[in-house]
Amino acid sequence: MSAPSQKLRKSPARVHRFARAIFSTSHRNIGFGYLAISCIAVVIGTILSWLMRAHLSWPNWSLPLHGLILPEEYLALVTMHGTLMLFFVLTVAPQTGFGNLILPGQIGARRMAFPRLNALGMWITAAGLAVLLCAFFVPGGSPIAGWTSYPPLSVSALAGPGEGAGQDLWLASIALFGIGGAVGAVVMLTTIVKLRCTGMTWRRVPLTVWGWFTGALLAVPAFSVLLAAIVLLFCDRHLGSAFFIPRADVINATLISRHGSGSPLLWLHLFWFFGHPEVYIAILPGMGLTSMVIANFSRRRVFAYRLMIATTLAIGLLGILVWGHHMFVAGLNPFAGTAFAAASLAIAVPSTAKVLSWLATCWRARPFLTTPMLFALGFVSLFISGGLSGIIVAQPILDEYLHNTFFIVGHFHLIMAMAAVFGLFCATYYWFPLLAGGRMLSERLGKWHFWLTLLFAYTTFLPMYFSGLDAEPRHYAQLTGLNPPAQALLGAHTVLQLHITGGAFALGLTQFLFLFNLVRAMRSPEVAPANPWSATTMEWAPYALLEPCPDLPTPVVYQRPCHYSDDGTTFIAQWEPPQPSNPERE
Amino acid sequence: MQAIPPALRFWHMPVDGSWSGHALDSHLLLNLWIALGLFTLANILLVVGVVSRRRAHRPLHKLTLEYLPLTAFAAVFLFLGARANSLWATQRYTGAAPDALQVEITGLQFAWYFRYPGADATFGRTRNELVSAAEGNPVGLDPTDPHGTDDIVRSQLVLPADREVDLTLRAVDVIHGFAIPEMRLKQNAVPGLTQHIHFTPTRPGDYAILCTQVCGLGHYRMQAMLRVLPAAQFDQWLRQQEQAQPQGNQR
Amino acid sequence: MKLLRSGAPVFILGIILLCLCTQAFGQGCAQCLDSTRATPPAVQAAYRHAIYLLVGAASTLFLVGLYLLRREP
Amino acid sequence: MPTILTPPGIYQPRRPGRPGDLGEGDSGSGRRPPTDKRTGGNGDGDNWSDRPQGRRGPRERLSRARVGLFFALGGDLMFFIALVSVFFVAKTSGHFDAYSRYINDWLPTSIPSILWLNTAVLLVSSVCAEIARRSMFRETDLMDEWFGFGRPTSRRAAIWLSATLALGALFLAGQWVAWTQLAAQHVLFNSNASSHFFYLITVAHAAHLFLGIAALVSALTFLARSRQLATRQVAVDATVWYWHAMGILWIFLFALLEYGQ
Repeated sequence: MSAPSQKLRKSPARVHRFARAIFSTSHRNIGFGYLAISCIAVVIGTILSWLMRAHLSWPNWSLPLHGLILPEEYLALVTMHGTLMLFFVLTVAPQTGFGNLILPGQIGARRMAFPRLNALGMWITAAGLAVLLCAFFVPGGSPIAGWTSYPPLSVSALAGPGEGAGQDLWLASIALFGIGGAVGAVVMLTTIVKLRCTGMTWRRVPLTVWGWFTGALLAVPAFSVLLAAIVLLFCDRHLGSAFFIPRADVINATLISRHGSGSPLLWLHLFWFFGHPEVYIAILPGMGLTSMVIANFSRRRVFAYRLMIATTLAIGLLGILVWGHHMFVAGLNPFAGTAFAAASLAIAVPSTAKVLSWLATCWRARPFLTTPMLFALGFVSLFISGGLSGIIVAQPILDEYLHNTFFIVGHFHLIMAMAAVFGLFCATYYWFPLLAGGRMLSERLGKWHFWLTLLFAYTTFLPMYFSGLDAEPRHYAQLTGLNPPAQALLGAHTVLQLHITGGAFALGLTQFLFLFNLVRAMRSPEVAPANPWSATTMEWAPYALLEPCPDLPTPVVYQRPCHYSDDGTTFIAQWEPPQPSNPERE
Repeated sequence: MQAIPPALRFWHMPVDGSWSGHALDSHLLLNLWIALGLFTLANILLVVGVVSRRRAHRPLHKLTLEYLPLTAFAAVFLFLGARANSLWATQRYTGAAPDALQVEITGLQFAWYFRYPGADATFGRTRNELVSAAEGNPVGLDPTDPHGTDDIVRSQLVLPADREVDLTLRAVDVIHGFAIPEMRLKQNAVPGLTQHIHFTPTRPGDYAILCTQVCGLGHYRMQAMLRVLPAAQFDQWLRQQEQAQPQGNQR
Repeated sequence: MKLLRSGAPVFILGIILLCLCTQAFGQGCAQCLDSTRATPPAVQAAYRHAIYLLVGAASTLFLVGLYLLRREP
Repeated sequence: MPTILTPPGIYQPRRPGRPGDLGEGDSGSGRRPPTDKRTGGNGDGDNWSDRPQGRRGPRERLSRARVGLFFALGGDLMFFIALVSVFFVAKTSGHFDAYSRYINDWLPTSIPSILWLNTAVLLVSSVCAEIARRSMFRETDLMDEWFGFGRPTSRRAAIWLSATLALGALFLAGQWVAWTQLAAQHVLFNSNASSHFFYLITVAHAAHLFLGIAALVSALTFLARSRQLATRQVAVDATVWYWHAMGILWIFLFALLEYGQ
């Protein structure tokens, strides 16, 4: 992914180009660096998920060069898949990756604030990924405690293989990730607050920027609390404290007696205080981009624009208050469960407002069904199908039945993983001309890519709802060798699981189409016209993303975004001064 | 398998064998139907709005298209939330009835153990320091406590039908998830905490007890069996167990 | 603030729910009321204060960041 | 907003990527963006008050650094708030013993009295830092510098910053003494539930002060080497605000340890 960056550099000196790209503090290179991190993570994470699916469907299948996949290895696969995907793909790519690449152009800034700090954040994140990948190779293998690492399982090496060095590396990696993420968020907040160009009042700020802003506002406190929790867990592991383990805990026939009597629930609180804002950090940029792209190709202003800003902020603010809905059956006080359920259901209201606005924006607009538009619409569809199940699991009594079943897996894979990934694809197809020096991705390949991805996304994750309604738990290495009643209950799931496995493989293989499309576009010489989507936002201004030099005009914003004529034929970009014919309606 | 109501079968849900399960099922089914309806409606609107050939020129009306539907949806969510919370309150806000059958459940890697108070209807003292499955004392009974001598520790949960049960959940090592899907029951057993949950099985039969919180490499095979017997058979079973109990639990 | 007014219902709802959280009686080993009683009120209060502390600080940071953005031209 | 004067006589364009360039100019391209250096420092013959400031210039750099510092400190605050909330819970929580009595085995750690002294030292260092910060913005000295009479601002600020640095180092030494005193009483990290928190909080804060001392050193180097007044002003200002924040934070943490246990 960082190939385009070097192709693009207009630097006079071609020598040491690579070294300069590595150590440069340009937001473009940093953004491409973040994208490279998440590309590595997504490839490995997908392969891990394939192994999981294969083992779940054919427990006796032996991996070449490795042999049978043992139950603990299955849990290690689950843990690493979740950690890679959630931390290093869904958080890094939309927020800091595309944030660095597009955000400055969109607010008419020429760069991010604090370029060195920005680069530092990227390299810390990269180090976090490297440390995490090392966990595969240490004795005992990678951790098995899941991406949430609940203690006491994650506290003692006695609790299972991978809970020794592997868990330590996991902690170190996530600590690095948290520091890097917080640094990136601080840079992004400062950029949005201070570097907006003249005339970029906050009602002219595109919704994408609102998404990034809210995500960064969530990232700063969330990652800090995560860091504190990791420090405490490290003390429990190595310094003999007892923040998260109770008095007289017997793990593996060994008594662990410490001073003080902690509680695992403390970790749950601290972790989910980070963990829930985390999922909004992953999805908010996608929401903003979807709004802008749908409006752009419907040639209409985003329906209820100010309400969309308000809902973005409301989702962010409420996102801080709802972490308890991950703990309904974890030993939470039932009254607290009620309160957290109320707050969680409240988030459904701004989310519904967003869906209504998306539907209304493209309603009978005869939109141009380009690939980015298709992916934006796919985002809406997946967001709906995932969000409706979110309303169900937000009710404690129903969560009691559905908690930790495949229903939850389907829920967050649809609303977070798939929706966010569709947002990423939308961003790639939409902004590719800006990223790759005016080249365009092939529309025909893109449409094939979209329809196949949508089909297989639903093929893979929709059946998980039914499998979960039939009470199949997560984290089960295999559905064979259970005791008779469990076998009677879960044995019938093998067919459904086979179906899901097939979908997962097809979903992964479809992405080669996307890869081919990228390579083909990078090799093609033809260059698209400036502003090929006739967009109205600042990043498409003819001088927006060029390397700054003194003879370029300083960007000035005169318009709200999405300024189209009623029939959608003409438009006024944000950087065009208002004509007397159509005075600006603020 | 017993006869499953068609609605449950449509949604692939297992049979419900508990007294409180019916209310939960009906609420869950209501939710699912609403979700399915909205999902279909929204996707139809999406497709129709996108493929319709004529472009609507009249300005969209914000009140009718945004605020009214939003209020309606908020009302729906409020209704569902209130309904769910009333169920939640009946199950969780109050403890079990005083005459409920007392059973203590202990989870450890990777098995469940079920303890009945025995003839004196009192649980003996337990101490984690004494836990040792190898020495046949998996729940850590304290031999010095006379109450403990007649406690019955089994690896299978046997319950009478139509009588409320007060389960006391403990975990010895790590967090385990105690779940009986067919009883619509789930609660994590957290080391260091003692938690209560109560329910009333109604339908005799054998049911699966699963662990639903990842607890180590044996997580997937950490199951036990719940056998619900008619009241008379259960009393008989309990009597047998008490007679089979060697006097003095120190083995 | 126009923006606040347009998003008023959402924000008001959020505030109401914030107040609703005062229901969050402690934490402890509370599953049913009987075991809530087994938890000393001090522990419940401690958990409650911890929750308030985290929520309050984070929301304040969020709102101040928003104010900073609003303050700039 | 404090006075900032950037006399064109002193301002010289810098090579990109030069240390002390707080993000102004280097966009990784090796060329400087079109920055408007007219900051109302007169001399460049424009009446700046009736033209928009835009997003450029030293004044913006200062407030940008402050905004960034604010968000960073906000995250830091959340880190400590998480620790403190765990402290509150751990203080009260206990366990049921064999006779189902509730045992709360929290023994307050006796705080070494030297911490009072350290607190005083930290407060004095904060005062010194504030004097240094103000001296960077005193108008008469800025005028002197603008007229080319040496660099009085930097000289005075350097003295006070060095004093801050010394006192900060003294504080850290005092903390070290406190730890050794506790260790002499066999109060180590894992000897009690409360000692966990004493060491955790003091060490975490000490780590932040190490960062602050590094910042002070870099600010001093800026004072010595940076030719641009605004760079020096921004460096000193940000460092001092960070130092103040750590001082206030310490007062809260110390009060918590002294009276909160």
